[in-house]
Amino acid sequence: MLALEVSNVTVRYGGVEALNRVSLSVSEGERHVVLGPNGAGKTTLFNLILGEVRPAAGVIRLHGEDVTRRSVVQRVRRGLGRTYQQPEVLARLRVEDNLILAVRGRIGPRFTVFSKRERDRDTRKRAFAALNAVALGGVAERRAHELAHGQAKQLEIAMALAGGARVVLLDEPASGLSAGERKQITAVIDGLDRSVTVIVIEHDMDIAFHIADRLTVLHQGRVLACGDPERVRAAAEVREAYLGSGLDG
Amino acid sequence: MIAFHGAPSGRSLAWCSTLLAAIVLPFLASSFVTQDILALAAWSAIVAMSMVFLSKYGGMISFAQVGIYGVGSYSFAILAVGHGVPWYGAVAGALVAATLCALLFALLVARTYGIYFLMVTLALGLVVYFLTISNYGLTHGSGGIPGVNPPHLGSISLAQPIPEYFLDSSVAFAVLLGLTLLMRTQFGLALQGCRDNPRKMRAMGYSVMSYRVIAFTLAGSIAGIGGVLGVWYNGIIAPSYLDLTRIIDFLAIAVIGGMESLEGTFAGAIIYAIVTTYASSFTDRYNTVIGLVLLAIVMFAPGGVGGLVSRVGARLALAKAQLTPASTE
Amino acid sequence: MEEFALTTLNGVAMAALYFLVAAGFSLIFGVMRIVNMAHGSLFLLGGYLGWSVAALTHSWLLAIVAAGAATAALGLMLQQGLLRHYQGQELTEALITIAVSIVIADLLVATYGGLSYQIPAPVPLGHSIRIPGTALRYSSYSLALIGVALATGLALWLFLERTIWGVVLRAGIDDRQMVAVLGLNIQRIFALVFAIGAGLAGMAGVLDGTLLSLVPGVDSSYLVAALAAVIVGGMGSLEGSAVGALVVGMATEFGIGYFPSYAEALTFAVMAVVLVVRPTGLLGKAR
Amino acid sequence: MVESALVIEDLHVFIGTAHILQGVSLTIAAEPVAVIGRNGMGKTTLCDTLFGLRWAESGRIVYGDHEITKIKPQVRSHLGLAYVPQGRRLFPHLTVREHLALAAYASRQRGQGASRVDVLELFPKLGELEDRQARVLSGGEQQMLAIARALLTRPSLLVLDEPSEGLAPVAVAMMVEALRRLSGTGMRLLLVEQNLRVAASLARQLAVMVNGRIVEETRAADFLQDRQAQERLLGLQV
Repeated sequence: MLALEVSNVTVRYGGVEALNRVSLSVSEGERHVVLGPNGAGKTTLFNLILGEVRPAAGVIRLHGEDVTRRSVVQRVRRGLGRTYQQPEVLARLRVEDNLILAVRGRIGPRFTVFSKRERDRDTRKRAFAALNAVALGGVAERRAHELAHGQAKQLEIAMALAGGARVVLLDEPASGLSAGERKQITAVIDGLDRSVTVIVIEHDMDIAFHIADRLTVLHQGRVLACGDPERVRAAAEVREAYLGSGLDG
Repeated sequence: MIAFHGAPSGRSLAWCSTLLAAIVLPFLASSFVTQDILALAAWSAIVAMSMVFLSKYGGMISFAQVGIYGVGSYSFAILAVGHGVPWYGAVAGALVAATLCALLFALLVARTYGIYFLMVTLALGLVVYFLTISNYGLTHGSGGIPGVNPPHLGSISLAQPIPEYFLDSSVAFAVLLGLTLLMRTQFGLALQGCRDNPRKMRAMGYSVMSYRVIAFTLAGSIAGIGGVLGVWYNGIIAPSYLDLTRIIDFLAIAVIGGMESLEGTFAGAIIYAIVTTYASSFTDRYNTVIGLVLLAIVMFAPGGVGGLVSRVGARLALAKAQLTPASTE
Repeated sequence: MEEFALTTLNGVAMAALYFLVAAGFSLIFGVMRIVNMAHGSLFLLGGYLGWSVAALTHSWLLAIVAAGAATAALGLMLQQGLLRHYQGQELTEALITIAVSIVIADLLVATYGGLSYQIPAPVPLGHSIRIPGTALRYSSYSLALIGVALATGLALWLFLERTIWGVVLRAGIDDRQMVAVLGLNIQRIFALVFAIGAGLAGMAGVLDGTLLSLVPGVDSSYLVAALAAVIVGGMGSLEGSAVGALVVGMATEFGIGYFPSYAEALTFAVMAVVLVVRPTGLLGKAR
Repeated sequence: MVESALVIEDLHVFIGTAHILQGVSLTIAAEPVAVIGRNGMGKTTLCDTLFGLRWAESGRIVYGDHEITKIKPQVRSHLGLAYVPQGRRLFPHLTVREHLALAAYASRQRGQGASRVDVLELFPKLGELEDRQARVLSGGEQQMLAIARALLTRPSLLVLDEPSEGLAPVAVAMMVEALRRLSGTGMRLLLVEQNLRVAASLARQLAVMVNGRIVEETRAADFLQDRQAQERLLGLQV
C-alpha cells in the first residue's frame, strides 16, 4: 500500500512555479530520498505535504486518503511529522517537554477511559520512547537551546516521530554536522522502525545512497528522475543538473 | 508547591521567610506604610503580573493590560455606584466585562507578533483611555466616578489598611500560585511552546492562535481583578488612571521586577510604591525620577530585580556546586 | 449638507496633522524597526518651544523652524546617545523611548504647567475665507495646514524617490546589510531618519498649537493617532501613512460630529476591521 | 601597484551552536579561485564572514595590508571587496537605475574602476531595463544587475556566491563570458559554486569544501578529469 502519494502537484509563489506537476509515490515502510540542487523545490515539496503551503493543482494522499484540503493539524493527527533544515525546537523548554508536546500534539485532545494521571503517564512513556529511539535519553532535563547542533537535529527527529508518526519528512538531517555526528544521525535513521515511512532530503550523497530504497531527483521544480539508487546514479540528467551543462570546460 | 520535596532548599527557605514577613509586616509598620505602600504594591503587582505572564510565557508584550484593568474598574464603579448593584454582583460583572474586552482584543491581536504586537496593544490601551474621556453618559468624562467603596465583610471594612492589605496580598499570591501551577500543565507547556516557536508548534498539530487568544483572555481576567481591587483602593476611577503615564507606571513595575519573573512584580511594585511615595515628598519631579530609574534599569539591568536575584542565585549555586562537587540535584 | 462638508474639511485638516506625525513615526519604524514611544512627547515639546519662540519674536515662521530644528536635534541625540547601542533589541529600544517620553513630559509640565497654550496664527491666515464656488466659509489657517501637509508629503516623496539619499534609505528598508556591504554607512542614514522623524513631529506640534491648543495629554493623543494611522495604512511607507492619516482623521471628525460619546470607538472600529482583514495594514507589505 | 591578496587563516565560524566553518584557510592572488562543494558545506557562511555579515569565532582574514577580520562591512568595501551574494540580494523595490546610482554613490570618493558606461557595455541588456524594479527581473537579469552593482563600487576583488544558481544555461553562458572579460582586465575573482563546470570554466584553481573545511586544493583541469576525486568529494558517481 502507498503511504504517501503526491500526484501532479503544482505550487506557485507569485508568478514563479516552485513545483511543476510533481508526482511522488512512497510505499509503506520505504526510505525515500529527495535530491536536487538548491532551489529545486525540495523544501517546498515538504511544506506542501505537511500542508504549510497549498497547491494550485494536484492531489496529495496519505495512506490512500485525500488530504489535499486538510489542515496541518489534521495531517499531523493522521501520522505525518517533519523536521526542518535549521533545527526548529522549542528552545527554552526542556528536551523532555519538547517531546511531551510533540506527543500531545499528535494525539490531540481526546476523551479516554483513562484518568488524567494515567494519560499523563502514557504521554511521558511515549515521549521517552521517542527520546530513546534517537539516543537522547541522557539529556532529557536539558533545555533545548543548550543542546549541540547535532543533538538538536536528533531531538527534532524524535519530535517528528513522537506519539506514533507513520510518515516522517526529514529535511537535510545531516547538514551542518561533523563527520562523527553524521555517522550518528545515519545510525538513528537506520534504526527507525520499518513501520514508519521515511522521506529524506539530503545532500550528503554517502548518506543519501546509504539509506535510500528509492530516490527522486528534483530540478527547477520538476521531477528529473525517480527510481532505485542504481538507476538514479546512472541517469545522465542527474549529472547534468549537478554539474551544469552547455559549457565547455 | 515550590520545591518542597527533599531537604529545604535555599529557594523554599526564601519563600517561607518572605511569606512570614508578608504576614508580620503590616502589624509592625504604620498604617500609612501598610496602606500606601504594601496594599498599593499588592494590587499593582496583580496588574503587572498579567503583563509579565503574557511576556514570560506567551512572548507577548502587551500594553493593553492597563486599558483592560480600567474596564474592570469602570464596570465595578458603574454597577455599584451608578446602579446600586451589590458588591459581589458588581465584582462578577467587572470580571466578565474585563474578560470579554480582553477576548475581543485577543481576537484582534493574536495574529501579530513582536514589536508590532506591542504597538497594536498600546493603541488599544489608549483607545480605552480616550473612550472613557469622551463617553460622558457612561463614564462621566474626565471627572470619573468617585465614591467607590470597598465592601464590608461582616464587621470588617476592607477600607481599613490591614484588612485591605491582607485581601490584596492574598489575591495577588493566589494569582501567582495559580499562574505558576497552570504553567506546569499541558496548557502551560503548549503556550510556552508557542512562545518559543509558533511555526514548529503548528507543524506539531497545535492551533497557535487559540493558545494565544486563551492566554491573552486569561491575562485580561487577572487585570480585571486588579481593576476591582484598584478601584476599591483608590475610591475613584477616572480616565487619568488609564492614561499613558499609568500604562508606563505598570510597565515600570514589570520592568523593575524583571519581565521574566512573576515573583519579581512584588519587588517591582514595592520599590515603585516607595519611589513614588518618597520621591514625591522631596520633589515634584518624581516622574522624571521614575523615567530615569526605568532608563537605568533597561540599560544596565535588563533582567530587573528578578534578573539580579536569579543571577546572584546562580552565582551562589555555582559556588555551592564548586564546594561540593559530588552533590546531586 | 453644509455640516457634512465642514466635517469633511475638518477631517482632512486633522488628517494633515496626523500625517505629519505618522509619516515620521512610520519612517523610523520602517527603516530601524523602532517603535518610537517618545514621538508624542517630541510633538508636544515642539509645540511648547514654538509657543515660546512665537511669544519672544512674534514670528510664527521662526517658531516652526526653531521647533523643528530643536526636536530634530533632540531626536538625533536620543538616537546617537541611547538607541544606537541597542540596535536590534526591539523591546529595549521601545522601553528606552518610553523612559525618555516620561522625562520629557514631566519636564514640560515643570516648565509650562498644566495650562493651555495657543500659538497665534500668522497674520495673513488669521481669518476664514470663502471656498470658491460654494457658500462655505472655512478657516484659512486650516486650509494652509492642509497645504503644508501636502507640500511636506511631496517634499518627503521627492526626497525618497528622487534623491540619492532617498535611494539609500529605501535600500535600507529592503536590506540593511547589503547597504553596508556596498560601502555605505547605514548608521548615518539611521541618524538622518531619526532627525527627520523627530523634526516633523516638532513642527506638527507648532501647527497643532496654532490650530487647537497645547495641554499635557496632547502627546498621547497624537501618539495614538500616529499608531492608528500606521496600523491602518501599513508600516514604513509614506503612502500608507497618508492613507492611514486620512482614514483616522475622518473617523475622528465624523465621530466627534455625529456621535461624540463614541468618537474614539469609530477609530477603534476602523483599526479593528483593518487588523482582522489585513493585519499588515491597507498598503502594508507582508514581512 | 601592490600585489594585494586575500588570505584566510584558520577561520572558525558558528551559527548558533552549529560549527559551520571548522578551520578554513585559503589564499587568493591574481588568478581566479573557485571554492566548490555541495549544499550545506559552509560556502555561504564563508562568504558572509568575508564581508562582516557573520563574525568569526577565531581565525584571521587579511586583505592586502589590512587585517579585516573584525572591521565593519562598509570599510571592507572601501578596501576593494565586493560581494555578489547567493540569491543576489537585490533591493526588490528599487529600479535598475537606482541600484546603479546607489553603488556609484557608494564609491564616489574612490579612484579608477568601473563606471556606469563600462558596466552597461558589459551588460547592455541592463540599459534597456533601467526603469524596472529588481523584483520583476528574470533570474539572469537579476544576476547581471547584482554583478553590475558590485562592480560599480570599484572593487579589486569580486566574490560571487553561487552565481549560476537558478539560471537558464544561456544566462549562465552569458554570465561566464562577462566574468571572463572582467578577469581579463585584472579583476580578482573568488567564485563559490556547486556547479563544477561553471567553476572550472572560470578558475584554474579549485578549492573543495566539505563539512566546513577546505579538503583539497587542485588544478581545475585535473579535477575535471579525475572522476574518482569528484565522486569522493562531491558524491557523484559517473
